[in-house]
Amino acid sequence: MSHSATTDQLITAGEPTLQRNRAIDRFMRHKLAVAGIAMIVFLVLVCFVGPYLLPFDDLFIDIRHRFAPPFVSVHVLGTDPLGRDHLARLMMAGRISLTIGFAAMIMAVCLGTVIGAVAGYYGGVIGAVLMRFVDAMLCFPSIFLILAIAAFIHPGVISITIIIALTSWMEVARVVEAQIKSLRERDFAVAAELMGGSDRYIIFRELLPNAIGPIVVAATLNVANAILMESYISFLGYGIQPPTPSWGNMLNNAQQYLQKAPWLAMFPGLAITIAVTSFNFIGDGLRDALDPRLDH
Amino acid sequence: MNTPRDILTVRDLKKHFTIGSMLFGGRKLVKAVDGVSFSMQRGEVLGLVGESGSGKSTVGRTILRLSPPTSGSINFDGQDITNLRRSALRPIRRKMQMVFQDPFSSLNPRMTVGELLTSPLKIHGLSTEPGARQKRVAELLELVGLSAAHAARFPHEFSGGQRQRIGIARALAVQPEFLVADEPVSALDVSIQAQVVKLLLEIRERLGLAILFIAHDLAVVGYICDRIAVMYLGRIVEIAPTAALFSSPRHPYSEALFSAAPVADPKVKRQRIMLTGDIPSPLDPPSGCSFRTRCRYVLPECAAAVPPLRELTPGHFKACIRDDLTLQNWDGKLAG
Amino acid sequence: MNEISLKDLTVPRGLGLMSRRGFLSMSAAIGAAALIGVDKGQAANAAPKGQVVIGFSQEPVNFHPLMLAIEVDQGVHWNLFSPLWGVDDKGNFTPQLAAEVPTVENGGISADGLNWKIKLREGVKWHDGAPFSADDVKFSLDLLNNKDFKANRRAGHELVRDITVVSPTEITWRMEKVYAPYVSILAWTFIVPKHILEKETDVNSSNFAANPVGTGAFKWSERVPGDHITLKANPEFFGDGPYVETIVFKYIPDMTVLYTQFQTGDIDYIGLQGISPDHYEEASKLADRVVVPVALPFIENIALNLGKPVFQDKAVREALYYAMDKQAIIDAIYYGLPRPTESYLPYEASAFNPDLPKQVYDIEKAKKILDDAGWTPGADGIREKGGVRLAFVNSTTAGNHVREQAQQLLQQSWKEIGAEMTIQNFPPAVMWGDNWMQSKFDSAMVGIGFMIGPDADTTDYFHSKSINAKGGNGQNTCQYENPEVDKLLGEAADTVDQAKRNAIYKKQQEIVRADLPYLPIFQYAMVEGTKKGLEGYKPNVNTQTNTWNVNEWKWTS
Amino acid sequence: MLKFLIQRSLQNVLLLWVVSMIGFAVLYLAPGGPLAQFALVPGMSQEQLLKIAEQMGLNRPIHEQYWEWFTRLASGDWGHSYRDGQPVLWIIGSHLLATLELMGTSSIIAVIVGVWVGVLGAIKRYSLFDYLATIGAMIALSIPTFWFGLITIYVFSVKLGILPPGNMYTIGNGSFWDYVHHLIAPSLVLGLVTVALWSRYMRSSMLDVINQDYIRTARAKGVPERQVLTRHAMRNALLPMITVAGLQLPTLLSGALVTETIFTWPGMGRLFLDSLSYRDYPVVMGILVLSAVLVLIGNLLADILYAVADPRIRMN
Repeated sequence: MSHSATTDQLITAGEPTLQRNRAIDRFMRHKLAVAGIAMIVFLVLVCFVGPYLLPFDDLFIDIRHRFAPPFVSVHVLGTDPLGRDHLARLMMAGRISLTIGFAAMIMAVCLGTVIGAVAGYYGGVIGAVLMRFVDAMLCFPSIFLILAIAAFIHPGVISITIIIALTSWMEVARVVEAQIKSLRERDFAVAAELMGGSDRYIIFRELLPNAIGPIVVAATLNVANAILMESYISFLGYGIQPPTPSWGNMLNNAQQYLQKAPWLAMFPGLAITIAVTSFNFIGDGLRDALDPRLDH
Repeated sequence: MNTPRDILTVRDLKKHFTIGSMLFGGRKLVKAVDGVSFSMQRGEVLGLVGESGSGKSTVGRTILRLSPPTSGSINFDGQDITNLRRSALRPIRRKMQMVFQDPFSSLNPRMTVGELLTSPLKIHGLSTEPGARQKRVAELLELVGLSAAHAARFPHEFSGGQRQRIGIARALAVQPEFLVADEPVSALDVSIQAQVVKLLLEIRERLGLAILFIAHDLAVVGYICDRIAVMYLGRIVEIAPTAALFSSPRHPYSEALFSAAPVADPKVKRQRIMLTGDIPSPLDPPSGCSFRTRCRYVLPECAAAVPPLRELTPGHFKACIRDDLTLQNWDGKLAG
Repeated sequence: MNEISLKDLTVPRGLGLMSRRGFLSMSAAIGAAALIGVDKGQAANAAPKGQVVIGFSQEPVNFHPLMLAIEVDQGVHWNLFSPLWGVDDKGNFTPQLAAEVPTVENGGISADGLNWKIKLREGVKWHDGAPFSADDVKFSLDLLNNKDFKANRRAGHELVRDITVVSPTEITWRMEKVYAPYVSILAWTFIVPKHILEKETDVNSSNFAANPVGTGAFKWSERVPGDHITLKANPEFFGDGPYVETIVFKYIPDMTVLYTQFQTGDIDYIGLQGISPDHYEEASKLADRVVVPVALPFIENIALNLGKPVFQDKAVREALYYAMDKQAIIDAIYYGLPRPTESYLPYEASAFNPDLPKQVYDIEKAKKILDDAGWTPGADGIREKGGVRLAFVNSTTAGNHVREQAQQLLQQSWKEIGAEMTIQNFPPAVMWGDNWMQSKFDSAMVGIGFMIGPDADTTDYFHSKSINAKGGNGQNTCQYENPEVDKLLGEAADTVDQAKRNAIYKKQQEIVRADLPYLPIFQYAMVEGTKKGLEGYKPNVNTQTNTWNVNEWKWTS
Repeated sequence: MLKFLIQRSLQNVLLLWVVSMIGFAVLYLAPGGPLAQFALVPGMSQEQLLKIAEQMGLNRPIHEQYWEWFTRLASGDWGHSYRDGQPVLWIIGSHLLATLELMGTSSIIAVIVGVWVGVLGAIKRYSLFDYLATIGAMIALSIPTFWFGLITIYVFSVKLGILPPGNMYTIGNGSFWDYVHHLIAPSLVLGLVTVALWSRYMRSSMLDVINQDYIRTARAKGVPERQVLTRHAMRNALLPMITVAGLQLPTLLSGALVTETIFTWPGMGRLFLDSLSYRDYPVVMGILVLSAVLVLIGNLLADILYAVADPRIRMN
């Protein structure tokens, strides 16, 4: 039996790089998604490096310089009702909001992935019970559910993150369940089972890596959602507590000074909108990039 | 039947599925496999042929315990594995492997060839010394006609035939004694089919493993198998050594299958036997002999009872009540 | 619990309930009140006309006036129901359902203070037309003493014995023991109709509250939950007025929006928590609006939970007090409206001690006190002593921006002396339920009215028997224990002479000022506003809300 | 069709049951639990609290408590508010109309504008309009509703003074135009997110339809373009939007909560916030469960409408 004949057929080699490049191409062609990434990088840099470059501490109270308007003094974005530098607070708030966004996303994705994978892999009664649970959770308007929990706990960065994660994993679970369900019918999953692989091995090593694309898309949108949710809870007063700033509670505080100091409401709102829009754009771009049908 | 040389004995294997919703329209029973018995010797290649839907793949997968059988028994390598739990099955899995029909879906696209071949080793804790696994991977790749350099590549970088070789290499990685080859070449180009069949034969000779070769292509089966079992609607209707079956089929369904196979040798002139009607729905199989609705030789008695598998000559069994038939064989001649 | 929260939309009921207990008739000595009748001016009133919209930032929801309720509910009760007598803005008791206020002088109260005889007004009718009689009074008092009834308060009422209906217009009872504040308590105990309520099988049934019937100047018209309540003039009202045809209690949960609507003229009177101090200056310049700061008997404090090791050292409490920039809090955050104070009693109280030492803001002094007491700064700058860090949590109602600002200001100055204060605010129910009542807080920012009626008896707050967390019963949530204070409280309770009692309470204020279980900040002042042309509005420090006399309100333009 | 409906209804009943368990779990397992309300009463001692817990049956096993709560719920007894003693269903009912009014108005705006933008975007695919509409929709989906509401109030009420800053109507006026005047700002704010969703879904639905054979056939047969789009394409593209409308309900309800808070709209969302801060458990749980039930009903209605409108399902 001649081996050279078959090795000659490796003409198709290099296809993976091609395929991957095509996804990257598709993503790069999505100008808004690229702009979204640039914006997020910018925001992260500003929020995590910026405070070191400012001469003001976000918590330093200077009651004599309260309500300084923006763009006229050393306080570039003005000061708040206690005379704290608005820009410094905005950046520190960004840290909190972005951190909550990412942390809640990671937790939600992990939870959703595990539940979705278990439901999709085992199917049957377990799968049905888990997915009905997912359906039921989705019936609750998210803010109602989040507030109901948030109102009864100790508000703090960690607890808020957990609450957001606990109420936003369902989409991920649905995506993963559908993926795993179809993947586990594929022969390579059967092969893995035949090799004596444990369920955990099959789910996490064989199947999940093949579902990573849709999970990444869901994760990106989840960050956007988590940032938005944090701002909602904090705005309604059940979220991050002072003096720690978050974009949501800055807006909450700004509400009563709408006439006197409208800039206090302007900047945090803009920051939230920009961050959330960016993540939504990235998610959109990723979705397109991972969908080969859109190649033309 | 159960001699020490037997690696596999299957008795009255049944696999039924239910479909439909629990609440509405009631559940329906599909008898995909309905009483199959056979045994295989070490090193033997047994062909399992039949139209699609006849249950041959289900037989293969049930034997491998990919799903639990409804009833019957499976004895593998002297051990009853019919009702073993998954954990108990794990050590046995090392001895039984499978080659899949579709070389595209049977390899995890996210793993390199090297990872594909080492993961069974890792699972079973084989070749644990450093470097041993790479060596083993190289060995396996060489064995199936690829080079060690291919280990770093991903499955989609290969052609269908090459992928099937990788699939075979993976099956062989744990040094099994029994292989189920589920239509391993039917998805491949004809030119490549021959290469893969040749490879399987070569491996069988070198490693001496038993192969259950599932196919609908009689030519390939005839080429590779020692014995052949013909399945129809979940049952074996005829089982015989290859030569005997090809020269003198005894079941009307075997005759019809032969007549429908494409002819490679232009000298052979076969009368084409058209089977009337579709294969009956397994949801509602005919009473008695399930082939009777499409059989040219049908008698009223055929509807009475399921005909048992009877031994006509040593090693040649069939399930048909009519012994008075003279049927056309592979070469288009009427067999005595 | 006398929590009051300025920009707080959400004082839970049960809090507010007690919250203004206590400051009736600050200036009026019991029994010595001038007795002025408010008999209907015999000149016939013009037909009531016009509408007054009263804006509240809390929603009145309880309309059974004897059940658990908060100030905002009472704001409605005053207009639907009548007590036996009320109390006006000068602290005078004014007969309502009673023909006159009983005193020892007029024979209504026996010389030993134990036997009471009340003469009732004749010809009063309930809103449904049924006549009012002494049976209704007896029914109301009995109901308050019914153990199954969720009464808003029992103090005082539980001492009443042998209620006898002498005639439809006369009722008598005996007091178990002398209890001077009872006249004041009766001044905001509304009488409910027996003929309707006696039919209820469940005394706590809410049927009545859904459609209340009273004897007040206004009749129930409709309630749109979450939005407003409408009352219509009662032409048969026995007293003065009413002069307006409709009053609407409009609920607007956000004080900023409430203020905006006061600006736009949608609201004629803005009361209860009033106008946020942030908006005072602006509001006072509004055309066609009358905006006034109104003194309230609440004291804003930092309450220190003495059950926590860090606060057991008096030096810590003193140092924290020295490091408190009261003036900055009052000027910057409260726009100079409230008055700084050293006492837990309001300036208006007769027992108020004006000679308490004045706190000064002195960071160095504070540091020195801590140094001397052995609190040494640790690696992170926070002081420690004997393994205890000078670190604690401060809590108040979440979402109260003004307080949150004050908290942050305190946080900063206390950090300067090496004390670490962490802010952890809670939704009202959690804050005042679990945290406060069971003494689970470290320190709290809280506004408290300490008095009971015009009486400076503060047993409930300072007696060692009043610690819930230690199995007691009361509101000594700071877990303050001082045998001398216990003794003084007991002494004062046994003293009849008001001057002597006041002397005892002045002494108590000195001790409490020295012990500092509470760090007093200021006495509250609230900004309220009316549309120009609305006359008759009179802030009344002796009632729970300033909608106590809407029957006298009228439009002049 | 009937079979389909029965099947969906039964599934919904099952879901409802799971929903009730989640609702129960969220609130009964919250720290403090339903007892917290009583801890507020001054002078309440620990023993008294324990006694109340016993009276309320809070010391029984959780599943027993759940079952009692659930059977009462199923029989329509949703308990009484801790705050004003009125039946929970009555309280919610009296706030529900305001919420539905707001949601209804904003939905109508969303459907009209969203469908128009979506169809135009699909027809003029990759045009400047399409591009701007896409970006606009993405931004609209990202703006926090409360912030948008605040800006609306600042611009239209504070600065321009042309719209009221809140409330459903002016007390004592209450004319139709007064209602409309008050409705403008909140329904626009609430509509923003739904407009964006509708335009996005409508665009992709329209694109799917346009690319289908029968549309090409119609064009090839010389049917005027306008007629092709309105008669054939739009009608078919609107069909899947029925489901979209059902799926948007939770978003809409969440948005309503925030909008009601900003504009002091006396609806269910604001009632929810009020009840939360008072720890009025029966009302909070009632709203939580009811909102999920509304979503379920919405989805079921969407299913039924879809089945009625889609001949393929109707035939079965």
